[in-house]
Amino acid sequence: MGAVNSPEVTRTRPALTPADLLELYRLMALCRTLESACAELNPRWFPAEGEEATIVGSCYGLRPDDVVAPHYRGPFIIYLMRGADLARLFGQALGKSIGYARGRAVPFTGPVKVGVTPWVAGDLGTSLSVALGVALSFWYDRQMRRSPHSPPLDGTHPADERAVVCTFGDGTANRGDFHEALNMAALWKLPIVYVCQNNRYAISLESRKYLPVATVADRAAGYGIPGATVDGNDILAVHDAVQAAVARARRGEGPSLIDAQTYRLRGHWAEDAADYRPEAEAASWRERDPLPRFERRLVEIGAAAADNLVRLREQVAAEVDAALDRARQAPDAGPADLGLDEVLAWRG
Amino acid sequence: MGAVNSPEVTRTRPALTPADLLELYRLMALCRTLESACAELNPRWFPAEGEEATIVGSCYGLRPDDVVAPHYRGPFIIYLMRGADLARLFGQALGKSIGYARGRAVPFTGPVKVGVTPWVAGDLGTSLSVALGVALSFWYDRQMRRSPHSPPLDGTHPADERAVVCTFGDGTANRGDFHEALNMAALWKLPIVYVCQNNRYAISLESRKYLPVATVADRAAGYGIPGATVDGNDILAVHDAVQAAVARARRGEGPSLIDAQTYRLRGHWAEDAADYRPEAEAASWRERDPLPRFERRLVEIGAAAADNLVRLREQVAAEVDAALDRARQAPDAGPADLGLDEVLAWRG
Amino acid sequence: MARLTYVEAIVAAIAAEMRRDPRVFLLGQDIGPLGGVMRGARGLWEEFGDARVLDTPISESAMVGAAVGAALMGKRPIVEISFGEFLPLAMSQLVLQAANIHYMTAGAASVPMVVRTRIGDGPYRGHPQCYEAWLAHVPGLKAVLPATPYDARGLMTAAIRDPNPVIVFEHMQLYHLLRDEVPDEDYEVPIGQAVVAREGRDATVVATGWMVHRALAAADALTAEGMSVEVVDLRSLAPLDIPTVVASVRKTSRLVIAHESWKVGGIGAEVSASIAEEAVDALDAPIVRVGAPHAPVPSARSLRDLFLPDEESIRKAVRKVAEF
Amino acid sequence: MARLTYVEAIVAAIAAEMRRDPRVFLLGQDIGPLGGVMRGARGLWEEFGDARVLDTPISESAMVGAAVGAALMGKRPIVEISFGEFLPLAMSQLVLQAANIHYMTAGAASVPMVVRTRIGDGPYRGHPQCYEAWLAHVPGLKAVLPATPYDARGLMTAAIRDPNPVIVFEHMQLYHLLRDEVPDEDYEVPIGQAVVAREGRDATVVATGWMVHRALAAADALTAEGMSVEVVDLRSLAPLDIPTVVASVRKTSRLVIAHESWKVGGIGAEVSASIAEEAVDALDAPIVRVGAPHAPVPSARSLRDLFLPDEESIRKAVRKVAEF
Ligand SMILES: Cc1ncc(C[n+]2csc(CCOP(=O)(O)OP(=O)(O)O)c2C)c(N)n1
Ligand SMILES: Cc1ncc(C[n+]2csc(CCOP(=O)(O)OP(=O)(O)O)c2C)c(N)n1
Ligand SMILES: [Mg+2]
Ligand SMILES: [Mg+2]
Repeated sequence: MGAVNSPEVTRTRPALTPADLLELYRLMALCRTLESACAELNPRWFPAEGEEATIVGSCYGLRPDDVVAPHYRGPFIIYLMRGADLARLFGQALGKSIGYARGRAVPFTGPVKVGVTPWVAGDLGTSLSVALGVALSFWYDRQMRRSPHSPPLDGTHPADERAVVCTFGDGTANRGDFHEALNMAALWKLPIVYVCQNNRYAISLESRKYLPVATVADRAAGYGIPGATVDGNDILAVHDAVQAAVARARRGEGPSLIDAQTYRLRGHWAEDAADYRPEAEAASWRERDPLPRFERRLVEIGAAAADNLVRLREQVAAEVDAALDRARQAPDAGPADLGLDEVLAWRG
Repeated sequence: MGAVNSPEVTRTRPALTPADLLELYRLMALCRTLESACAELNPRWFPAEGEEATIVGSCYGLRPDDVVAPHYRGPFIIYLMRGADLARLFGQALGKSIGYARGRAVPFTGPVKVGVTPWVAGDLGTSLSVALGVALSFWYDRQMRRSPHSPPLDGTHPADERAVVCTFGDGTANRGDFHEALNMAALWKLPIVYVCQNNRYAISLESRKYLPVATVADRAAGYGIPGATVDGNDILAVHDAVQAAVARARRGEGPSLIDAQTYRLRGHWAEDAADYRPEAEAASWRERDPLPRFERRLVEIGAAAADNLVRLREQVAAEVDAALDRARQAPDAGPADLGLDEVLAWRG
Repeated sequence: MARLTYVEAIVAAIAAEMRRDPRVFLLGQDIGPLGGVMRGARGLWEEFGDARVLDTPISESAMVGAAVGAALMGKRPIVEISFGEFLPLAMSQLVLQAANIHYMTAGAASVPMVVRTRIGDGPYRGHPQCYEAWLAHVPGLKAVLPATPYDARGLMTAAIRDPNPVIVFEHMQLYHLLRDEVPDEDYEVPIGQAVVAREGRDATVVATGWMVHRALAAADALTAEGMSVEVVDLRSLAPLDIPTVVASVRKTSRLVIAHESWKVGGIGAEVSASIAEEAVDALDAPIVRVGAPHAPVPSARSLRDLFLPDEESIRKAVRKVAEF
Repeated sequence: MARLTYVEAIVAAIAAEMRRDPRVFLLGQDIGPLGGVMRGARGLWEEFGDARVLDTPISESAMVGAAVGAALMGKRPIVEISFGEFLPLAMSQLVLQAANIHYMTAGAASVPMVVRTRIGDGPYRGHPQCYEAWLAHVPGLKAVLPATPYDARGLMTAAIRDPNPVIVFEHMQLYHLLRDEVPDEDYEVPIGQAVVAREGRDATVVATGWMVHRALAAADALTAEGMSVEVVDLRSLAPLDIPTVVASVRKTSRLVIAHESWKVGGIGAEVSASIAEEAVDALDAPIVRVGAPHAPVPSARSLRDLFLPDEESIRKAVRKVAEF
């Protein structure tokens, strides 16, 4: 099946097939549904509704051996895209024994075995440096293979092309680690794409209170790397921009910085009414809701019929319900999960 | 006495008189002489030879109520320009009782009472945030005067126009505090000028190993503030750029970032032979030595006769010798200086 | 007198000092129109406006550094680090800058600033790890951890008026939990003075923050077992009020120390070591410390409850020293 | 066997592990062509090249964060923070990231990394403040502080092979001071094991780093006064080897603890408190701690010498416990 023939879609690389487009839609719908489920399960959940295009678009199309260092808001869909089990994620949000962290870590952590970095504490910004280290590790593998004692680098060896996508918030872009990490990534031309999931708020603060520039991408020039600003509610635009940057990273040409401009449709946490912001602003962004928008687009370009999409949404709802059931029935994390003797790793 | 009539000099604002030019020369000569004296006194001194134009040019022409947060390399001339006593500074470098810190702080600290921030530990980068706080304090005074309970702001009240000059190294520009501080300064339009004393090295590392851009000023755009790159060995260019930025700060228009490109003529510390860098590079920079260069300029434009300058240098040498004598004769810091009960301030 | 919660008492202290002293201002995240994390700055922005209640970016190091700079210029900044878990991000500014300046300038400069931060378990369970024992190790800093609304107001007032950097640890579990009579007029609780929260004869429990309440509950319960337990609330972590602890131990001859943070290397170690040095002769039993086990603080409520020291842990420890 | 200095022994350990294990690489400032601060990486760049010996910008937080990320991917990074005084800049990466990951991922991930850093007084007097006691408070980290070239090599080797984040504190005073017989072949000194550096009957001095040498000198001097002093070198700060201290105290009944960093809240507090809890019955005297007074560490040599604990401070403390 070839790429869908629309100017916007053909810009994407690698080309997206109609199946990809449907899958993107399904993932966005799943993200929406699971985020509101989590917000109901846990009143302190940090819901990502409205940011699905940025989140899904950034991480779609990666290789299984790539690594994602996700922002704390909305990482569950990323864990799922990388191979996690939904019931175990809900279990995590609920502090159940089946959660990947067995109740130990913050609710929004996931399984590290599927190529994501773990969320263990909430110190925003440090993840940008940890992600840097993952990219450094990929770079290192490449250098090692280049060394006289290793087989010559043929450019096709998969280890030569692993890449990292690190997403982070617009508020987080002001932590010192942003600067230190981007600088080192630039210096060493590390294979990493930094994507700002720019939802215009940090808790109650509007971004003009902490960002003196219109786009975080303006900071790329300070490191001599490409910067791009994209409509973060247009999943194809996001996917296109990130994939171009990933391709660049795979080619060994270094990091990129992308500002994906989106909006947090709900409050900072589930129970936050977000009454600190003008209703008109929220309303205008609800009109740009990435889900119905992509839906319209899919129908327009003939990639899907409307009832197709209804069916997909129903599937997603059923999947979420089933997983929720499993998670709810699972026992709370208990004495066996506490693991006071599992703080230090043992030498294997 | 009017400004000297040279296109380069008339560009400076406020205009420099011939007396200013001679004073600039004297200060550069004094900086050179005292730096090599310190390097002889203390083998771990970090000598600033070669960087005099940047250091003196950045801090000349400030008001007594402005504050300078100096880089750790070469701050003594700044302390002197702000009103310090040279013998006490040498005493500081030698760990003598007459040192401003009475032997407690690092050798390169100075008197805080003359409008400089203190060097107490060597954690590079934190000084950029401390300087930010000084500028915030100036901004705050201005806001308070604007409040309904205070006399109306008339734009002439001196407190409205105080400014901060913060100098720092090119290596230091990669610490997280650089990012956090510049961002906040930009957001709040604080009256501060950040000057990178860019000597192309951080200890043994050449700047291309830690700076992926040609000039630190490229980072200004990421905060929406003006950035400028100047020839850091041309004292008039430095002075001009910094004064323009200071004027802007006084007008309440916010911070600026200036990269003054210069060169560390000696090693990182006095005993460092700096054999990690190509001799040709050092030689080419010795040709651009800011002192003889300014000397030639002064003679060229008729601001001084050559023997005038010789006399000035002799005066400087005598001043340094006298201060050295006093410092050497002073007792080492002793039990009375230890001050174990002076760690906490007492409520006055 | 008004009946205030712990957080209301803290906010009242800040508001009163801001009215009294125009040099006092606040830096922090979401302290403006939102009214602060967990209502920790409620009403301050409305009363004092943008210039004195500054919402900051997420830049903990520069926030604390900025407070140092402003304090150097004679201001009295209060910088809020939303949670104690983020203090490590600003540690260099705190321990190499704020703490050193007065001594290192031979007294020429001082740094009158307050760092307020939330610690401990709390209703939302977020950001439970804290490193308050670190601060007690560093000369040049003061640190307090009130356990009651009364002390919260009095210690915050004292902290703002202090010419040194003072860290005020605010316990999240106590934030909205209890109400206390708090005087309307200003008062200070002196920094560096512990208080005997409950008198007793048979054993002393020295506690901090939330554990003071658990110690008091344990003491009440132990009366049923015929034990008379004295509870000392440390209130200040730096400087520590060792004389008050010594006096209590000289009376009871038995010492338990209870805090919520990790036992190993916690503030209890310093208290215990001070007694082992100054009053070992008064002891009739080992000194028993109660604190968190040596593991990261788990997130799930069910694990958190298993993990944290509770009333029963304190009762057990008291029984152990009593029966020795 | 070769006679190596302390720093040569450390570099030898790193070089041997880099030869053995291609996953090991170094991040740090000036570790490349310069050969490291105080020759701390001499010869490594020449042997292993740019890819394995990476000169970094002045970015301590990201350096440590990068090591965490690389370790997550199975590498064995050694990140060098030039001086322990700068650890506070990377503290969040250390205590909230590196330390927590293994536990918080329920064992799915681990972080085998080494942070090496220079501490203590030294020939150049620079950057004397260190916060090693902080690290012992934090679960999930290990920390060592060798006192001899032999231990330096063995502990560094053990640190590199350890699957956890290990902080290796390297004492600047010892760097070039003494030479020791150090085996040519690999060996490990197990992390978490103290050693009796000198046997004695009348009192135990537990010491770390440079103070081990001062304690040994003090012990020698005290023989003239008829005292037989045992010296225990802690070697590891986390985990602490309390059983070895208990055994020694059960033999001598008298305990002095000496370290260079501040006495208040230092590692000595934890050692003392552990003994006050586990072996108070064995004590015939108070536990006396010797450490720096509670003030920032002064810079001038003349003040530094007045400030730091010395052989005489240790002798005095031993006399005090002996005469009690
Ligand atoms: C270092 C740090 N400071 C403060 C916080 C408290 N905090 C939690 S979420 C948040 C806002 C983050 O904003 P942004 O990065 O834009 O992410 P968003 O919530 O908008 O997705 C803040 C300040 C934190 N978790 N970490
Ligand atoms: C945070 C921190 N990291 C490392 C050091 C060690 N150090 C001292 S001077 C120096 C180089 C600084 O380079 P730069 O900022 O360019 O200043 P220069 O020495 O060139 O004047 C370094 C890395 C330090 N003092 N502080
Ligand atoms: Mg945001
Ligand atoms: Mg430099």
